[in-house]
Amino acid sequence: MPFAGIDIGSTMTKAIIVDHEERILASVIGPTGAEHRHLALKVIDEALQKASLAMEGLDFIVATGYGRISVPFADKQITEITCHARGIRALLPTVRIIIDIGGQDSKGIKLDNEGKVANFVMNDKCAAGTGRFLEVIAETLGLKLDRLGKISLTAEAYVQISNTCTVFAEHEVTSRLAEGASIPEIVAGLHEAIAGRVINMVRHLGMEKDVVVTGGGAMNIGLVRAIENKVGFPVLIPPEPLLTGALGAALAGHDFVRRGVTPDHGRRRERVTFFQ
Amino acid sequence: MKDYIKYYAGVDIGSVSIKAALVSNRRLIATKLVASGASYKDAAQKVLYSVLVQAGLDAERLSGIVVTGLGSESAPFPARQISDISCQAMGCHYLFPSARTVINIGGQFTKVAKITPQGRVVDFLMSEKCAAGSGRFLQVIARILHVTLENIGPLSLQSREPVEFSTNCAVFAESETVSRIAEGARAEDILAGVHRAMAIKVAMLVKGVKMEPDVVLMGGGGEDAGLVLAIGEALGTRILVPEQPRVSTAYGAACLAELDLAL
Amino acid sequence: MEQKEQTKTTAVKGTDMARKVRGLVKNIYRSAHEAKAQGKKVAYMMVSSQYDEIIRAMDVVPIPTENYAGLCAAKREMDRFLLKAEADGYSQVLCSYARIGLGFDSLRKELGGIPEGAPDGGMPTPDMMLGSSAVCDPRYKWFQAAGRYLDVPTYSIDVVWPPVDADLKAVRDHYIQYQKEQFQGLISFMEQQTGKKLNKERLWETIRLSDEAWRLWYEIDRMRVAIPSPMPAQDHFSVMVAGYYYPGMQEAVDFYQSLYDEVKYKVENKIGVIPDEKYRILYGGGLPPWHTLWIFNYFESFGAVFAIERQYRAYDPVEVPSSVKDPVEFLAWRSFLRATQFYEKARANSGNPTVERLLGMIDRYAIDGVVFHACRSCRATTIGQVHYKNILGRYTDIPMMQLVSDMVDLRDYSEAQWKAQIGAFIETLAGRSAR
Amino acid sequence: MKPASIQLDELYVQRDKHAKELRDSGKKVIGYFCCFVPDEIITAFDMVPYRIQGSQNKAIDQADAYIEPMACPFVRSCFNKALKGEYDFLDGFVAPHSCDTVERMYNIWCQNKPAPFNHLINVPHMMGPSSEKFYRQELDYFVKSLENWTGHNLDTGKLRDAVRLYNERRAVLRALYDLRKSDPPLVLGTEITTVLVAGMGIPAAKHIELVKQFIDEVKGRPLPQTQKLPRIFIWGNELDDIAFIKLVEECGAWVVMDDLCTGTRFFWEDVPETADPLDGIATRYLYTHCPRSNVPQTKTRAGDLENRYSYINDFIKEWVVNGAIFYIVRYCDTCELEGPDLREYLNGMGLPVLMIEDDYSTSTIGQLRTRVQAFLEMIG
Ligand SMILES: Nc1ncnc2c1ncn2[C@@H]1O[C@H](COP(=O)(O)OP(=O)(O)O)[C@@H](O)[C@H]1O
Ligand SMILES: Nc1ncnc2c1ncn2[C@@H]1O[C@H](COP(=O)(O)OP(=O)(O)O)[C@@H](O)[C@H]1O
Ligand code: SF4
Ligand code: SF4
Ligand code: SF4
Repeated sequence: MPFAGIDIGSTMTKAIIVDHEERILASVIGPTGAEHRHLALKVIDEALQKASLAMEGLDFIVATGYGRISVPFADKQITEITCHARGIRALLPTVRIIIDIGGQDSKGIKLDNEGKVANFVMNDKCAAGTGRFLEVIAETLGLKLDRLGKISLTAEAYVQISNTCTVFAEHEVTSRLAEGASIPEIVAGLHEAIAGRVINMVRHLGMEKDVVVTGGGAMNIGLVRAIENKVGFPVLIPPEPLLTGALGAALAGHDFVRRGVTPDHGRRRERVTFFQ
Repeated sequence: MKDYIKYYAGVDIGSVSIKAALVSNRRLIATKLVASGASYKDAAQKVLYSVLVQAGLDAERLSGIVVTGLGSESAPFPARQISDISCQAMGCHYLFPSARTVINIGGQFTKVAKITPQGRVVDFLMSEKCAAGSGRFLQVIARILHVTLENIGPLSLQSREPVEFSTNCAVFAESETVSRIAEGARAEDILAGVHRAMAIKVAMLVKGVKMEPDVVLMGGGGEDAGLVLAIGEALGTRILVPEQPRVSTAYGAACLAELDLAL
Repeated sequence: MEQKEQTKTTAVKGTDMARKVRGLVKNIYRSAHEAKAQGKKVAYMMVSSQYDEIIRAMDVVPIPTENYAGLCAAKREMDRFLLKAEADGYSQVLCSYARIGLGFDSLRKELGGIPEGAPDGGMPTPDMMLGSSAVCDPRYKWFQAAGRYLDVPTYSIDVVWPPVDADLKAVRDHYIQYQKEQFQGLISFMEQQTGKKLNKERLWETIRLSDEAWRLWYEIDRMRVAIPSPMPAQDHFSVMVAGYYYPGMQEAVDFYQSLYDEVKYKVENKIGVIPDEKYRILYGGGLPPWHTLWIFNYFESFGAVFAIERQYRAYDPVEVPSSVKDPVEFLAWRSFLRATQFYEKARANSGNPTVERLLGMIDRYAIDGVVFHACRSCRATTIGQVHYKNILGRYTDIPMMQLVSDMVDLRDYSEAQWKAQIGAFIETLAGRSAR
Repeated sequence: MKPASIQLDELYVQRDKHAKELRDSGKKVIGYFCCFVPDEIITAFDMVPYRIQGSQNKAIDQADAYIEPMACPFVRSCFNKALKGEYDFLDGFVAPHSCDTVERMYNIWCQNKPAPFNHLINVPHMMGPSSEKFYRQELDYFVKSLENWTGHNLDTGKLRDAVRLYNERRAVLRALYDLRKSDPPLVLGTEITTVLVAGMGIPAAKHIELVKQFIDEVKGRPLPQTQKLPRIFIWGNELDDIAFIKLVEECGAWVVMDDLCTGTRFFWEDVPETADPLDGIATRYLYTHCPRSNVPQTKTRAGDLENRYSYINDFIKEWVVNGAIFYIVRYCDTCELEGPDLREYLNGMGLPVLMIEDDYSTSTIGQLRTRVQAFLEMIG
C-alpha cells in the first residue's frame, strides 16, 4: 500500500512515496517552475519510476505547499503546516517546536504532546527572514547559495543589516561592502538578521525543547548556528530537511486511508487527459 | 584644434547599474553601462575609463566630472557630487526642452521631479521605503516567471486580461505572483498586472508634484515598454522616453559638470 | 559573535543649555527610583496631557513612558524591547513608543527586575498608570494593555478639543465642563491612591510655575527669529524636556531663564549655530528621528539650519478669564484656549489651524524650506502632513519635503534614501536662491 | 418581485444605487463614518443615513496625494472613492471622532471634497456619567447644526418613531443571527455580511422588510447536509467585503458569529426608550463595544478582562464557537492594542485564536489561505 506526498513550494517541488510501514520508497527534489502542473507530474512520475510503481498503484496522494491547489491528481490538499508537523512527528518525536524556513515564507509550529499542531505563526508578507532573501543577496554578492553557510562560519564579527526589506537590505549590503566590511562578516550579518526575525516570530509560541529546523533554510549551517545562538541551545536537523513537508503529506495520506477516507479517483483521471 | 574642445563626464552610481556619459558642449560623445556588482569603486572606475577610451581621450583631458546616484559617496576619483534628482532634471531638460515633469524609475527608487523651463527642480518626491514601484521589483517578478528583463515589456504588451494586484509591497506581490501562477495565470497577464500596479504607485507620486506636461520617463524603467504604456494610461498623458533611458541621469550629470552651476 | 560598532546617532547641539538636558533626563528616572525607595508614589503618565500640574501638586513622581522610548532610541537600545513586544503579539506597525513601553514592562516582569543595561537605570514599577486621550489614541489604550504585565490601578481621562469648524461659543461651555469633570475624576482617583487630599493652593503654585516656564520658553522661541539662528531645532528637541517633564517645578523656570540668557547673548552678538548660514528650515512636524538625530548636522553641513519647529512646541500663552477662581477649572479653560488659539485665524484664511501656525512661522522666521518627518508608526503626528503641504503650497512656493522613517524603529529608516532626498532638497533651495 | 436574497445581493454589489434613487426623488442623503453617528437623528430629519464604506477590491490610486499611506487603509479607501466622485451624491458628511485617523480625515475631506453639510461629533473615549453628559451635549450640537442647515426643528415625536424603527431593525437582525445558532447554521457568514452591508445605504424600513423576507426564504430552504465543520467567531474592525469570510467558509468552516464594526457592533444593543429620546440614544451609542472606547478599570486583571469581554463570552457560548479569527485592518492602533488582550481572554477560555492583520484589500486575501486552512486543520 504506497502513499505519495507532493510538496509544491515556491522554490522547490518535492515528492515522496512511502509504503504502508512508512518506509521511504522514493524521493525527488526539483525546482519549482512557472508551470506547476507539468512539474508536479514530472516530479511524481520520476518518483514513481524510482519506486517502480504506476500512478494507479498509489493508495492516496496528498498535495501540500504553495502550489497545492493546482495539483489535479491529488486526492487531498493539506497545508504545509500540518504536513511538516506530521513529518517531524514521524522523524523526531521529541520535537515541540518546528522552525520551517522555506523559499517564500518561514513558519513556527508548536506541537502538543501527541505531536499535533497546537499553534503556529507565519511571517507576515515580507520576504525578509526567508530563503528568497538569502538567494537574492547571494546573487548580489556573486556567491553560490550552498556556500553561504560555511563562509559565514569563518567570520569573527558580523555587520548589522537593519533593513527588513529584501530590496533595501540588498543596498545596505553593497554599502557595507563599500565601507570595507568583509563578505563573511556580511553573510554572518544576514544570517543574524534572518535568525533574529524568525526567532522573534517563533517566540510568540513560547520556546520549548526540542526544536527542529527544517525546510531549505536548514541546509544552511551558518543560519542554523545563528538560530542556535538566539535560542540558547542546540537544535535538531532532520536528515533531509527539504523533504519534511512531502513526507508529512505522504503520511497524512496514510492517516486518511486508516480513517477510511477514500481517494478521489475522479480527479485522478483528469491526469490522463492532461498528459497528452 | 581638437585640443581646445572641452570634455565633461558624468558618472551615475546606481544600485543596479553604473553608468557614465561623456559630453562636450552638451553633445553626447560616449556612454557606458555596467552592472553594479559587489564593488562600486571598481565599476565606477571602469565605466569612466571606458567612455574615455571610446573617445580616445586621456583622463587629463577631462575638464570636469560630476558623480551622482546612491553610491556617489564611494566614487574612487575626485569629482563633484550632485544629487541624482538634479542630474535627471538637467539631463531631461537638454534631451526634451519641453519637459516639465520627469520620472526616473531606477533599481531601488522611483523619483519624480517637476522642473522649470531652465531644467531646475522645483519640487520632487521619492517613492517610499518600500520596493514596490521600483525596478528591482520587476526583476524579482521576472525571475520567478523565468522571463528575461528584455522580454518583460514585449510580453506584457501581449496581455489581454491583466491580473489585478492591489497590494503595495514588492515582496508581498512576489508571493502573490507565486500564488497566481499556482492558480494558472499566464505570465503576460501577471506582468501586465504588475505593470499596472506599479503604474498606479508611480502615478501617485507624479500627482503628488502636480504633474505638468510634457512628461519624460527615464531610468531602467524606460526600457520597459509595458511599464511605459501602463504609466501613460494611469496618467492619461503621453510619455516621452529618451533613446538611452538608463544613461540619461549620467548625461545630466555631465551637463551639470559642464555648466558648473552654483548648486 | 560580536556585532561590529555602530554609526553615530546623536546630534551636535548648538547651545550650552541643550547639552545640560541630559542631566535633566537622567534625573527623571533617578528621582523615580528614589521616590520608590522612600515609599512615595510614582506614576506612569503621558506627557502633555494637560493634567501634569495635578500630578506634581499631588506629590506623585511621574514616569513619562514615551520619553523613555525616545531615550532608548537615542541610545540605540530599543531593539530588544520592540522585539519583545512584537513577540507578545503587538503589531509591527503599532506606535513604536507603545511597543517599547510594553516590551520593557514585559521584560521587567519576565526577569523579575529591571532589564540589565536598560538606559538610565530603567523605569521602576509604577504605583499607578495615568493615561489620557490627548494627542493620540495609543495614549489611552497603552496602559490598559500594560495591565497584562502590571497589576496596578490605572485611570485615563479624556482631553477633548473641538473641531476647527465648530461654533466655539456654542460648544465652549460643555467642552470646558467635561474637561473639568475629567480632571476631577482623576483627582479623586489619585486622592484614593495616595490617601491625600489635593491642596488647591499647591495646585495654583504648580500652575504658576509651569506657566512661568512656558512663558520664558515662548520668549526664547520669539528670539529665534534672529539671523543667524541662535538655537536649532535639535536643541529644541532637548530643551523641551524641561517644559514637558518638569511642569510645575522651579527647575524648569531656572532652566529656561538660563537658556533665555544664553540665546539672548547669542542673538546680540550674532553668534549662529553654524558659521555660514545659507538656508533656514522649518521642521514642519512629526516626531523627531530619535534614532538618527545627527541628520540635523548633516543638513548643517550644507549650510541649512533648522531655525524653528512645530513639533513639541509650547503653546502660545493664553488668557484665562480672571473670573475663573478654581485651579481645576483654570486647567480646563487653559486646555480649551490652547487648543483653539489658531481657529479664528484659520477660519479667516486657510481653514486649517496647523497651516496657519506654519504660515506664521515661515513668515516670521524667514524660512526657505519646510521639512516634515513622517513616522510610520505614529499616526497622530504624521497624518495630515501631506495635507498641510498641499494647502501651504497655495500660499507659498518655498520647497517642502517629507522624509519617512519612524521616531524610534530603525527598521523603517533608510539612510541612503534620506541622503539622496536631502541632497536634492538642498539643490532645490540653491536653485531658488540662484534665480 | 425578486426574492429578497437577490435584491440584497444587488444592493450589496451596488451599495449606492438605492440611496441615489432616493436622492433623485428629492431626499437628502447624509453619509457618515463608523458606529457612533446615530441613524435615528438623521432619520428623524426625514433624511437618509448612509454609512460610508470603501472598496476592498479596488486599489487606492488617488488618495496618497492627500493622506499618508500609513493611515488606516479603510479610511483611505473611502476617501479615494470620494476623490473619484463616487460620494458626490451625499448631501452631508458626518464623522465621529472615532479614532485619530477619522478625525484627521474629517479635515482633509472637508477641505478637498466638502459636502453641502459637514459635521464632526466628538465622541468621548472614556465611559462614565460625565462622558455620557458630554456626548449628549455633542448630539445636541449636532441636532442644532442640522436644524440650522435644514431650516427645520427636530420633531421629538419623529425621533421617538425613529428609535422604535431602528430597534425593530435591530430585533430583525438579531432574529437573523439566531438562525446561525443551529448546527449546521441556516445562514452562511457570507450571506450575513451581504445582508448587513446591503442595509447600510438604505432606509431602515426598507431593510427591515427585506431582512424579514430573507428570513422566510432561509427557513424555506432545504437544510444543508455536510459533515461537522468548525464554527468560527470573527473579531475585528471593518470587513465590508465578503471575500475574507468566503475564504474562511471555503476552507471548511462555518462563520457563525462576529464582533465587527460591520457586524454586531453597529446594531446589537437597543436604544432604551427614554422620556427625552436623545438621552437613550446617547447612552446606547456611547457604550458601543469598540476598541476605541475605554472601559474603566476594575480591581483585578481577570476582572478587567471579564468586564471588557463578557459579552463576547456570551456570543461564544450561545453560538457554540470552536475558534476565533481576528481580522484587523492594519494601522488601527486601538485594535492592535486590544487584540492581544482579547486573545489572552479567549485563550483563557480554551478557545484557539488566529490573529490576522491585513490591508483592507481583497487582493491580499488569497495570501491568507494557508494560514486560515492550517488554523482549521489545527482545530478540526
Ligand atoms: N544547499 C543549500 N544551502 C543553503 N540554502 C539552501 C540550499 N538549498 C536550498 N536552500 C534554501 O532553501 C530554500 C527553498 O526551501 P524550501 O523549503 O524548498 O522552500 P519552498 O517550500 O518555499 O520551496 C531556497 O530559497 C534556498 O534559500
Ligand atoms: N531591458 C529592460 N527591460 C525592462 N526593464 C529593464 C531593462 N533594463 C533594465 N530594466 C529595469 O531597470 C532597472 C535598473 O535601472 P537603473 O536605472 O539601471 O537603476 P539604478 O540607477 O538604480 O542602478 C532594473 O531593476 C530593471 O527593472
Ligand atoms: S519593505 Fe519590502 S519586504 Fe517590506 S513591505 Fe515593503 S516591499 Fe515588502
Ligand atoms: S501615536 Fe504618536 S503621539 Fe501617540 S503615543 Fe504614539 S508616538 Fe505618541
Ligand atoms: S479601522 Fe481603526 S483606524 Fe480605521 S477608522 Fe476604524 S477605528 Fe479608525
